[in-house]
Amino acid sequence: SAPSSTKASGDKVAKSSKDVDTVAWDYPFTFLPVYAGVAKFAKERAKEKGVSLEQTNDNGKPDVQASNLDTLIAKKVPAIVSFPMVFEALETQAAKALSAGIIWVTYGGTLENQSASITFSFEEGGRKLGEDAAAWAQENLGGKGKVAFLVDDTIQLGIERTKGMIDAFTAAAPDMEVVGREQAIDPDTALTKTKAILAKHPDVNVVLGITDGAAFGGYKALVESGRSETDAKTYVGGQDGDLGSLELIKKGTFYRASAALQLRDIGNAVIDVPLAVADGKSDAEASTDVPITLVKQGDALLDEIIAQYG
Amino acid sequence: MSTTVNPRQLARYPLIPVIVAMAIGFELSTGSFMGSQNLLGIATDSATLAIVAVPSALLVISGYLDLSVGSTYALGAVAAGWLASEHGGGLLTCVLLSLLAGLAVGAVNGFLCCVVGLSPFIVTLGTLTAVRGLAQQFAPLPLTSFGDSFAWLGGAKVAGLPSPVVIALLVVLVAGAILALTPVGRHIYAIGVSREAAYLSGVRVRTVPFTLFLATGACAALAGAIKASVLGAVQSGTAGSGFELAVLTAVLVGGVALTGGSGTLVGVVLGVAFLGILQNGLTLVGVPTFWQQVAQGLALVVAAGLAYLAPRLEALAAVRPQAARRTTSEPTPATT
Amino acid sequence: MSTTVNPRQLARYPLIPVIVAMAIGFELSTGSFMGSQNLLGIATDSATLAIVAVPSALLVISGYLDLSVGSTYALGAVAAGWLASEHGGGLLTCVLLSLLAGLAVGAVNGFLCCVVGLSPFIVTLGTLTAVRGLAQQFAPLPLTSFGDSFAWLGGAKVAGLPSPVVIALLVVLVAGAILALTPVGRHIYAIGVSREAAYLSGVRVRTVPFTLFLATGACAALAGAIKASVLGAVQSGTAGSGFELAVLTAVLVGGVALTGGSGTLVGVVLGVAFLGILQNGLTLVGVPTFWQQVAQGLALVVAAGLAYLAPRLEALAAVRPQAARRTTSEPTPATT
Amino acid sequence: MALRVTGLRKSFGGVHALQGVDLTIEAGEVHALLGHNGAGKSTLIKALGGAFQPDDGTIEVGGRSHAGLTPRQSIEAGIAIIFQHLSLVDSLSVVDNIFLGQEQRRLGMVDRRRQREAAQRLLDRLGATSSLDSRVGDLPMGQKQLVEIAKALSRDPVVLVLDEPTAALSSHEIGALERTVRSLQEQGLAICYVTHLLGEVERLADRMTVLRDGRVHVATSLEGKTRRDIIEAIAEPPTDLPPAGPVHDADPPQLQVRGLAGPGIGPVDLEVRPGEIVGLYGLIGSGRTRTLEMVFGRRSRRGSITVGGREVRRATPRAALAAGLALVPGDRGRQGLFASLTALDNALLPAQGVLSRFGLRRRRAEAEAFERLATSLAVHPATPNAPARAFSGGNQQKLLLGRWINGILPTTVLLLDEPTQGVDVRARHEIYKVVRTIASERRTAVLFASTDPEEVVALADRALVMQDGRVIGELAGAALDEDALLHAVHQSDSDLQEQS
Ligand SMILES: Nc1ncnc2c1ncn2[C@@H]1O[C@H](COP(=O)(O)OP(=O)(O)OP(=O)(O)O)[C@@H](O)[C@H]1O
Ligand SMILES: Nc1ncnc2c1ncn2[C@@H]1O[C@H](COP(=O)(O)OP(=O)(O)OP(=O)(O)O)[C@@H](O)[C@H]1O
Ligand SMILES: [Mg+2]
Ligand SMILES: [Mg+2]
Repeated sequence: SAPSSTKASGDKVAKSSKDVDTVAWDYPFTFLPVYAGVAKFAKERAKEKGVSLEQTNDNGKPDVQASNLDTLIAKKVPAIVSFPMVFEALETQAAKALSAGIIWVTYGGTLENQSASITFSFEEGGRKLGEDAAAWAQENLGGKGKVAFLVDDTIQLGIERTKGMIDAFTAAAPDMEVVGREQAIDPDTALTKTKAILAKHPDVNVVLGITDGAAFGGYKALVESGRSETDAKTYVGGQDGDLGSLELIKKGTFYRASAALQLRDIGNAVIDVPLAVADGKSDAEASTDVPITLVKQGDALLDEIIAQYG
Repeated sequence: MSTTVNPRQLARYPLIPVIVAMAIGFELSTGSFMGSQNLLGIATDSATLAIVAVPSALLVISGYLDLSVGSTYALGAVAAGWLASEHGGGLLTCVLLSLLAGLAVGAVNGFLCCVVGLSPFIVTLGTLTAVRGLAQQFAPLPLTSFGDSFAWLGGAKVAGLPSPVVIALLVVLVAGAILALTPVGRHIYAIGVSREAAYLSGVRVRTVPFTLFLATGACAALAGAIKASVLGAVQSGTAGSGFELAVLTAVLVGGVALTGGSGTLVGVVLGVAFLGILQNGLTLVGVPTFWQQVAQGLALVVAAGLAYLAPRLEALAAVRPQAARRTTSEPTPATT
Repeated sequence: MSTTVNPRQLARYPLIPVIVAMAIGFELSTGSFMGSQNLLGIATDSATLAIVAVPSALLVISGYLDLSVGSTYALGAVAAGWLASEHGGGLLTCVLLSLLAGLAVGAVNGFLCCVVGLSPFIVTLGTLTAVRGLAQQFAPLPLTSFGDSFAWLGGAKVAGLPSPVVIALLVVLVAGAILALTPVGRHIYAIGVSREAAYLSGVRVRTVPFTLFLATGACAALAGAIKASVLGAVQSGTAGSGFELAVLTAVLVGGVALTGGSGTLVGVVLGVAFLGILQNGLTLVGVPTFWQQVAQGLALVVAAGLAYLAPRLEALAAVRPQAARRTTSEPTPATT
Repeated sequence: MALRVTGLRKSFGGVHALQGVDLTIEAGEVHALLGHNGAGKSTLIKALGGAFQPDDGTIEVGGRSHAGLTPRQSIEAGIAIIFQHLSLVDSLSVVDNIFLGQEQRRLGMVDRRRQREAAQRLLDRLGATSSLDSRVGDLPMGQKQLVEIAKALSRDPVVLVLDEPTAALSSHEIGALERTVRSLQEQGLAICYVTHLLGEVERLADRMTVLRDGRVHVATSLEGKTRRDIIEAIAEPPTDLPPAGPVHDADPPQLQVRGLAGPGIGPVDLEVRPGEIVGLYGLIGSGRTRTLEMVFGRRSRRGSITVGGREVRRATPRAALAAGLALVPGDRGRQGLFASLTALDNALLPAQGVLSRFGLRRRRAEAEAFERLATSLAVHPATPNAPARAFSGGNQQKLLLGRWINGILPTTVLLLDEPTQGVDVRARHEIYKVVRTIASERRTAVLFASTDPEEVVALADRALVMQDGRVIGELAGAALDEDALLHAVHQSDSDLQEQS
């Protein structure tokens, strides 16, 4: 649905991208490294476009996110880009924003009430990783071996990634024995959990992480247990495209893949999509879908993403 | 207690000048803080915090502590949300189920802490962890589509005020009345000051805090249900996460001592307002994320400093009227 | 303190039978718990917790509390990681910078809590929030590629033991010696029981806890640096998040009273082991995530129950040897 | 001159506790510091010990003049203090407490052996029987007090200050303490002794300084002074006690205790008739507190308790209160007072429920009740809203008495544990009057425990002598005098020694 500027206090409503001096970007998981990555590019883009970028501090709490959005709406920022922790929970805020004449861009999915969206499928990222790992297992292990998943069951994005990853893997490599499914999004926790799994199953072949942070911890646990960094019978893969993980992939270790978000494309979209809406583009025209790509050793994209961090 | 604001009162509630200063600062720097929409927004967002902070404060005054409220909130939200979304539950049944869930957690906490006598800190840290696990186990996926009846809980307006605010006001009034007007109110303080002396005076030193655990559990679950209704969705993994710290912060910043036996409801309400205004103002001003965290941390330290200064300021404020009376040997009536 | 395990000792450390029971249970159900690799793994993972829990325990015994350790850990990790990755810092400079960062946080906490006299709970909750913000602001992106010199900190083996374990042992031994053998050890207990009485006896009631804040800050930062070295990476947003609760849980489950003045280092080490074994065992057995949470919560409640039973069991255990001595008027030797 | 205090001033908020006090104590002198409750004695002593800085004035000790002292300076200057509220650390052992802050060191470590030897010598000298390793918190009050004194002596002081050291001691231990004080005096220490027990003043002191409302009222040698003179210096002379009311032997006992037993106690049988005041006399540790607590249901018990002919079955304070029993506990600080709550709350906490209507408190009625109570007990100050901690010891005790004898609660049996501990001459007299009055006018049965034979004689109609948890003798009428009481306990003491 397009912005309905019917009864809004007209002065603040953006008629073109020139009226948008500020974009408020609301990303609830500020503790994740992805946040800082996207923020870096969004800031650069904002500078280019001459708008200021504002960020919220939701700290992973849905109530705080709703409050902060209420505040932004009351403040009448011209444009909000929000990543809902629970999508349905923000329909009210989105509708309120639209009726106040504020551009509302949904990040990471779509809502009924929105001006446009920036989408990238979480499930797809998980699926790509799961499929690749399964294919590798079929090829290198003859489909027989042990796999451990480092998952996240607490937030919607994590649940979707987890589902994509596990479903794809188990469907394509049904004979692999699942020896662990543990909650871990950061390297610290992942290290501890993987070590425990290794104590019982020292011969785990595949460790898939919900984030690159988690996969990184799993990788460390394997190395610590004496696995050679280039072991041919081992596969570790993660999601997000963190620098440390990408460097391991590039080095040719058994950290073999990451379902990488294109942080620069997303960062740019955070600024470009609301500006496009301000310039009168419709939801369909303005919205962007940023593909998630699985990067592996030798991919050109690998070097490109590493270079982006530079 | 007089109704006019005198220096003594200000000294007793050092958050008042701070809140006023914050309000002026935010208004000057943004021009939109004082808007009625924004103020009402703050009130609505803070309502759930107030609903839980008030019974929690009574619990702390009586010398106990409930850390499990963050998960009880989630459980209450899940219970109500599940009934509303999967079984088309109406307002009343949803709230009732939610309250039952909260009472159950409260009863467990209360039994272990008041009857058996275990450490409230460890026990409620344990239930905080366990109840979150239960809530997630029960509803691993987000619950949505609640239907209009349940939406009324968080969305209705009563006399122009959003229903969460009205419920929060009710909770504050009831608790305030208990504390100020009933013998039980004095018992709560007495138990907090000296459980032994209260016991020897015939105070029900188990029943009273047990009941406060029940009330805290029920209010936490109710707050969760209200927020679920407002948001129209519940996610068991994140709902109310970290809420226990926000509650405890509001209570302590509001001048309730962790050691029990002292504190006022006015202070707690000011503590809730302080946190709500801070959160709102920092977002309004557009402070960058990580600096917001730094500012919130510093604000806590400042609040601790004020709580420290308050009695000293109060003593100073008390000196002047006393000076005139110096010749009489009667000590100044102290203010508890 | 005798070295043989008598019923009295068991009663004093009720975690011992629990840990033994857990070990047997996990071994029977998985067959791989008792492997030396797994046990060493638990020790290594628990080492950072022990390094922080030990000074934190002294702080709690002296009647104070430091919640900021989770963020100080992150700051220490970031400081060391930044120097190692961006400036090729070697082991010594990295550790030094990390310790400096920790000492700085400790000094702020110590100054506000011990010298000014603000509430440790609110102040360190404030620094917990603020320091996390600073760490994230300083290093928003993950830090990696640390170089071999720094990797030595977490990866070296000394006499067959991983370096984190060795460092943890050192911390335990030093703290144990201070507590048991030096005047300051007595002072720490005395301040915790009655700050007033200690002050009037000429004990340095500011300097001692101030120093403990410094030690806690330094150890938290060191733990962060060690973990950064072990992992070869630092994420400022997640490093050590929730660590403060783990530390406090280990300390309290280990039998240190939150009110100060009582507790032993042996208990704290057992508390750390209890948490480490629980975490490891639940993963080994493959308990589903949410039930793991439930189990961890219940374990805390059980630990609280044991802490409650301990003195009662001890009294029972004491009856027998006492009975023989009943005729003498000498009271039972006390156990501090 | 060992210690000279000049022009010392101290106020707390609006309370002027010391208003220019001078005090001089010579070496080799025992100087009694006297005064009514709240006169400022403890405040003066705390200033000497460094508990706080005085507002004005100087403290001269060992030839040096200070505007204020920290505890460390005070200890270094040779001032050793036994505070009124003990400064011991409950969870530490006896040795650790004695050397707290002044540990004997060897290579930076505690020299345990040297400490133990020194501590044992000190305890022996004081006649203390506690073991060096006992937790101080587990010791009876009297032993604690002796540990506190040992701690003071371990510092080789020039000036020794004792703030009501005997309030919790029995005649036995008081004797030992007095001997110690005298030998210290002979060694040339300057001793400042605070007490409300005038017998001690007569026996020990050379000079006295009497404070009134924070000012020096009298400072004089005690030579040729009578007890009357001392009392008059402290307060206006007390009026006579009202006569004891008649006790009718025909009345059925109001409190009847049969076969009461518990750990270390009993079996105890006793009864108290309406209007009768019965004293439990015994040495520290003889089981009086435990007996009272068992009657009140604070401790589990065997045996039967009957009040007004009805048995109190459940052993809980609530059941006891409902039956008409009330206990004023001996440990005022821990078991009685709500230090930070108001005087009104302290005095009326259990009565508020009775006064309330429809579950709501009636403040007017409460205020009136407090006023009546403050008048009848002469509570000073009579301000209902002041926190209890701002009251002096004697007035705190009156608030606790008032909690049960306010005419609102149906108290028919009053249990008092050390009712005048730390209370000044005059207030003590007032408390006796109050107790006598309620016994004779309301026919309340009173059972009180005391360590002071003077008090038992002054207050009791009948005295029961306790030892080792049993009643070993009874004295009444003309046979009830101090000598008889002392004789009763020491008699059996020597009996025991002969047996063993
Ligand atoms: N910390 C304090 N705050 C407020 N008032 C105090 C404080 N300490 C003492 N006072 C007041 O100072 C006065 C003197 O008290 P102090 O304790 O010195 O009396 P005292 O002579 O020792 O009496 P007692 O014989 O009952 O021990 C009293 O009015 C008391 O209420
Ligand atoms: N023989 C005993 N058996 C068990 N407990 C004892 C014994 N003697 C002393 N106690 C303990 O000592 C504590 C108090 O001793 P204290 O001497 O202060 O009081 P009391 O024995 O009741 O005597 P009194 O009030 O006559 O001085 C009590 O808590 C009691 O548990
Ligand atoms: Mg005194
Ligand atoms: Mg006694």
